[in-house]
Amino acid sequence: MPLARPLLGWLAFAVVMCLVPVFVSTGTVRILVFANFLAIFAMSWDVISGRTGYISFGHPFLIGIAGYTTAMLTYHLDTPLWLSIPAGVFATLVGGTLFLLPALRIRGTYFALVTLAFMELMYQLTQVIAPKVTGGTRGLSGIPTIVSGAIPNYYLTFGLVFAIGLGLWFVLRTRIGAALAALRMDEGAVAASGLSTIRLKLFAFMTSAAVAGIGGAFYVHYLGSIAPRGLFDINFLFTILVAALLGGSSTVAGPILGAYFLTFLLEYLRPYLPGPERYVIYGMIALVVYVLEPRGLHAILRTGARRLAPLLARRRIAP
Amino acid sequence: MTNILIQGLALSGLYALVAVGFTMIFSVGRVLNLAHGVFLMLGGYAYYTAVQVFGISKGAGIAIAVLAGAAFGILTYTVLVRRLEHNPIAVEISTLILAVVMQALIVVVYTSAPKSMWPIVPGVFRHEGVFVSHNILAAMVLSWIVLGGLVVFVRRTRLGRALRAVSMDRKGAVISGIDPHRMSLATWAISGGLAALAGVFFATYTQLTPGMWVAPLIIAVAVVVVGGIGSIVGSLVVAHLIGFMETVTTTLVAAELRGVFTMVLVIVVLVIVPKGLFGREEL
Amino acid sequence: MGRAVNTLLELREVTKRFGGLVALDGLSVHVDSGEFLGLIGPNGAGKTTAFGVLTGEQRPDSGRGYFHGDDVTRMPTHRRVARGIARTYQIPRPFGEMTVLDNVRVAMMPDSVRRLIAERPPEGVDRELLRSVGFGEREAAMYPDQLSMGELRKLELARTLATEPEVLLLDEVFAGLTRGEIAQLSALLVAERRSGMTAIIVSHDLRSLAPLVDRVVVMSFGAVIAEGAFEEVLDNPLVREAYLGQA
Amino acid sequence: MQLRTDRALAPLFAALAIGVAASLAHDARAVGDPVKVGFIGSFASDTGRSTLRGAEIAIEELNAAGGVLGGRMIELVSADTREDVTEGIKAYEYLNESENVDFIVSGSIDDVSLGWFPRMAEYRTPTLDTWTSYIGLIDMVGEEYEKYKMYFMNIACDYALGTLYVDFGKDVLGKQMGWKSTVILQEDTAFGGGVQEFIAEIMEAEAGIKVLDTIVYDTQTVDFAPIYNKAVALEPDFMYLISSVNSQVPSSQYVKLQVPVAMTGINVAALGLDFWNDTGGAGGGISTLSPIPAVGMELDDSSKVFAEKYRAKYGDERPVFPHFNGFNAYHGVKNAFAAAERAGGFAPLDDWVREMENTDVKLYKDGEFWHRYAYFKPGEIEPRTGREFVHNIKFDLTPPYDDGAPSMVVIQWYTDGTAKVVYPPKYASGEFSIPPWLQ
Repeated sequence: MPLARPLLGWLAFAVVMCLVPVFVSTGTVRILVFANFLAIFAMSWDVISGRTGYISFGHPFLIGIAGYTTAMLTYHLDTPLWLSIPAGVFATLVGGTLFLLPALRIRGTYFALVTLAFMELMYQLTQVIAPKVTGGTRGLSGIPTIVSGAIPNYYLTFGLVFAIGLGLWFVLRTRIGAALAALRMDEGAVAASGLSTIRLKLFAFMTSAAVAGIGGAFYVHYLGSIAPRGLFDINFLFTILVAALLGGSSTVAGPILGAYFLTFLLEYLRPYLPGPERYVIYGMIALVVYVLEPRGLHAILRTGARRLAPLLARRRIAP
Repeated sequence: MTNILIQGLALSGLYALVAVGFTMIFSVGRVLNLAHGVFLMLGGYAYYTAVQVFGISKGAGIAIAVLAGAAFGILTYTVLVRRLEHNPIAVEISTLILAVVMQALIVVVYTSAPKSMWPIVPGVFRHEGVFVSHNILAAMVLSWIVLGGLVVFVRRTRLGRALRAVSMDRKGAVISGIDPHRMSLATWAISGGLAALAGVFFATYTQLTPGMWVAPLIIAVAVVVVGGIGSIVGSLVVAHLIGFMETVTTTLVAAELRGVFTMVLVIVVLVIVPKGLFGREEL
Repeated sequence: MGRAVNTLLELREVTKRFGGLVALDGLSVHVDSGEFLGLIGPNGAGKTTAFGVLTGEQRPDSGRGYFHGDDVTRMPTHRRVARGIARTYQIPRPFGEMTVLDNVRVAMMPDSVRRLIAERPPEGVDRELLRSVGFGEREAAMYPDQLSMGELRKLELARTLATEPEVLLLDEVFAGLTRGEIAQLSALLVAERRSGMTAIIVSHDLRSLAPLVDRVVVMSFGAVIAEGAFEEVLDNPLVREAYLGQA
Repeated sequence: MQLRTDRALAPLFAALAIGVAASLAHDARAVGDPVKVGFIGSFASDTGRSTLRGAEIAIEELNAAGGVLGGRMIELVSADTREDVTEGIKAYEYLNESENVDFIVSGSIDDVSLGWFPRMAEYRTPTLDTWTSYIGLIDMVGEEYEKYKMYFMNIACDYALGTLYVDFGKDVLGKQMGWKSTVILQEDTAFGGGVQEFIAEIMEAEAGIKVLDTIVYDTQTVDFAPIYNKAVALEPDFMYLISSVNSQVPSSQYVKLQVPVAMTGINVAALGLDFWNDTGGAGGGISTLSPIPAVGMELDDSSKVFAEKYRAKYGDERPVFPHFNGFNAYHGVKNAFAAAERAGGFAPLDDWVREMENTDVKLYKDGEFWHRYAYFKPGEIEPRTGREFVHNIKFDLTPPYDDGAPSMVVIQWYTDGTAKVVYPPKYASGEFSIPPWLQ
């Protein structure tokens, strides 16, 4: 199996991204930090939805569980971060098993709607149950941060993206990735091949939840605040989903690509369209790209690269 | 008790009206239109613009809203949905993106300031300390008429029977000479018009804001999912189940738990009876 | 040909309803080790449902299923497959976005997430298996939508063989095939039979089925109406009535 | 094993990396000569626009007068929050990291301010908030002064609003109207919860009004008929609404249902002149507490000038008249620059904070004290509440309000579409009234 070429790609990616802060302003670095978080969430979404075909409309639910757990632990109990972040991730794993429950019986649209209901329910619950602890509608502010400043945060979050991305890539390029893809194509035929579909789903959901949990916990400690309206929100869900799909689902590079593309699209529109028009253009571009190529930028680039490759090769041969 | 009965009936009627177009599209095309809430919102804004900005009569305002909704339904189908029809998930995602785009567009045109509208039917019904606005009673009566009309339409008319045939067996319908695309187009137009009509009532009852598409979408999803996706009668029954549940929760239990119970109902039904309480998938 | 001593796979008094429709009505059927059994009957007789119950894809309303004498009525599909029950589908169900080779590889996977990640896939076995059903390198790299019906049926067979089964449940193996393809597939099945495989074959193509099976069971309305050697069963008036009534 | 999707990772990543690098390349910028002011808030809400326009007009005036800090021009940079917490944080980062602003004026709503609050402490950018009234922010400044001292709140915090509101209950609802019982309708938000706790506690003890029940409702509630029904069944003399989110719904349904019990309270939708049009002319009889300078309040000369410029500049664009925070942004930006002039700039921070704390601008109307822009200093105790309000605008909770303006006024909408202040008496120009169908 040719391993060298993709690994070279990862290496080039790491080198370029590590050098980025040297060349760009801190403002851009700050934008990249958000792009990194979005990349983590999109990768997490893709593990459930892109790979197995169980479309999750409730990913903010998973992210929020980790975020709220670690936020409340540190805010109220002064729990150290090395304890509260794993606690948050663990809580998300429990939440992930909640996703498995409907996934035993339903898929596709129905599954998407249950997870959407999970998110809506969580939004209601953070406000109704013990608003003193969750901070109610306003949320909590003044949550401790891990490092401060744009560049340290950039390296921290890029480290997470790289570690998670490479980890996922290594795991999903093994036969488990093919098994999950098979699950997406025909669940019955997977069972008839002698594989436990429940076990595969559990693996995918737990992996996705763990990534969402890590992302969510670090996200909250980066923001320094947490509020239900920004989190359990259709617009947040929309960004995650579109990042994964626009980049190219069922790949590892796609969601990262999509997250960077979307974040920069929005930020680069800011100087020209500071107001609400920005979101119209942003949404329209996302819509057009998605409708024209549902397999995403990943596919567009790959086809482009494939068409370009022979041309480049010919040029090299020519004197 | 009378107040729960009257108010529950009224709210349920509104919910049924909100959900019916959503049901039709799923039933005929097997896709979920996550921009359904936007159809309502457009209806509301179109009516507002016609009646409260340009001072056109209410009847004309309603007609404009319904036409705008139907036109937008047709546009959504031909430009967006038709390309992706073979992939229901892609339709859901693209209509979700469309909803977010439309929300941004409304913000640009109307700003995000909430507006409230005059009731279409002014006045209040009072009976032994119970009060209900004529407007919501009108919405209730209208939803019964619309739903009844729809049942008659799909059972009795040629177009309706063709729609029903497509909803039951798409391939079979194609073989018997029905063009499923034209049927889908008709469904999106009808659904858009009905949603806009529901939007006028919904907005006159609550308020107009660019974020108002989420609440009716959640209602439609809850009604349709619990009722069994695609069943008109099921939707009607469940709209009443949810409407009454909300009224009872608000009146007797605790008003802040209103939304929580609805979401719990959705989750429980989907996990235990995935096909819904009236699990047919035809009109 | 005498009956073998030990029963491998068996359904006892199985009833299965879909709403008001009774698909299986107290069905009892068995196959012995090393035996090739033909399962025939008019459309809607319940043959495919019987397969579904045997593999655990459908749960019976009453009655039990046995494999090697063990009660497997509540055992999930993947565990039955692991123990040696494999099936093909009337309409082939390949993984559409995977090559022929990858399709077979999925069927060869161990049922363990840890092993799927940690172990390297066995080299060569997959291609060998494809060769045994007559696929070369060219076909291995093709996608299912590029295959003919005959090749799809061979792929299905290869996938079942990849699970190292003790008993094959083959649903309408000859449907949609050309004469040549039928001959090829029959040859493969004969080879399997010689190597001691057990199988239940559902087919409408009685002429192709006849030389392959030791015994036939005729189903109608979810129950057995006749069983025995091919020729004697076809002479049975009940069978004639079932088929003619259907026609 | 190779799937269709997992190929050619190398060129992909290379393309990705090159793309990012290329798109970032043109980012280098020089810090210009002008003083940069950042605005953070929603571009599409009346709230955000009021603050933005207040700041715009103040800056125009300062520039027209020859600039600031030795003749430098002021440049305004705006960042949209869309009233979304995450967007708010991004906007705050953008203003600081990409635009290097010297000072920020905010029209953010509560949770958005809470969202960027940690960023403010990190960048140490002087920040003036004009809409958020959450006491939690003021308490954070008091508790961790060193960390948050660059924050000033140019509106009386909700604790102060509530305190004065009890007086309104006592004087008007109790004495004048003769009301003895109420039912509180509270939205299910942190704001609602905080105010409710406060109101319920004091209403009975200080105003002699019995709270029969508190109905907490979900902010997404579609139908208020059951809630009003339940409240009316308890036969209170009036209902007390606490609503900051989706306020149009309860208030318009109150009017449409002609609920047979009077209602007053907090209704954020009714704070601006556009309320009348927004309700289609059905807002008569609604009254609400408002921070000052409120709609319907008679203005001092300097504020009048601002209001006229505002009208001239923005015409019929929403909001047609600035909300209270528009005034506070206008005066606030000018005061912040005055402090900067005294301190020699916005940096060093300590100097500016000191001068900002020394700000004391008193506005007079017809020779009488009208409004004051000054801020509570650390350690300064507000006499009536007996607590600190570090860096909150100075308010006065006891008549005759000479030590600062009152923390709030009550405005009343009439059926002819006008709004007037009805409390406290010193600022009143109209009478508290009940809806026409109850008269």
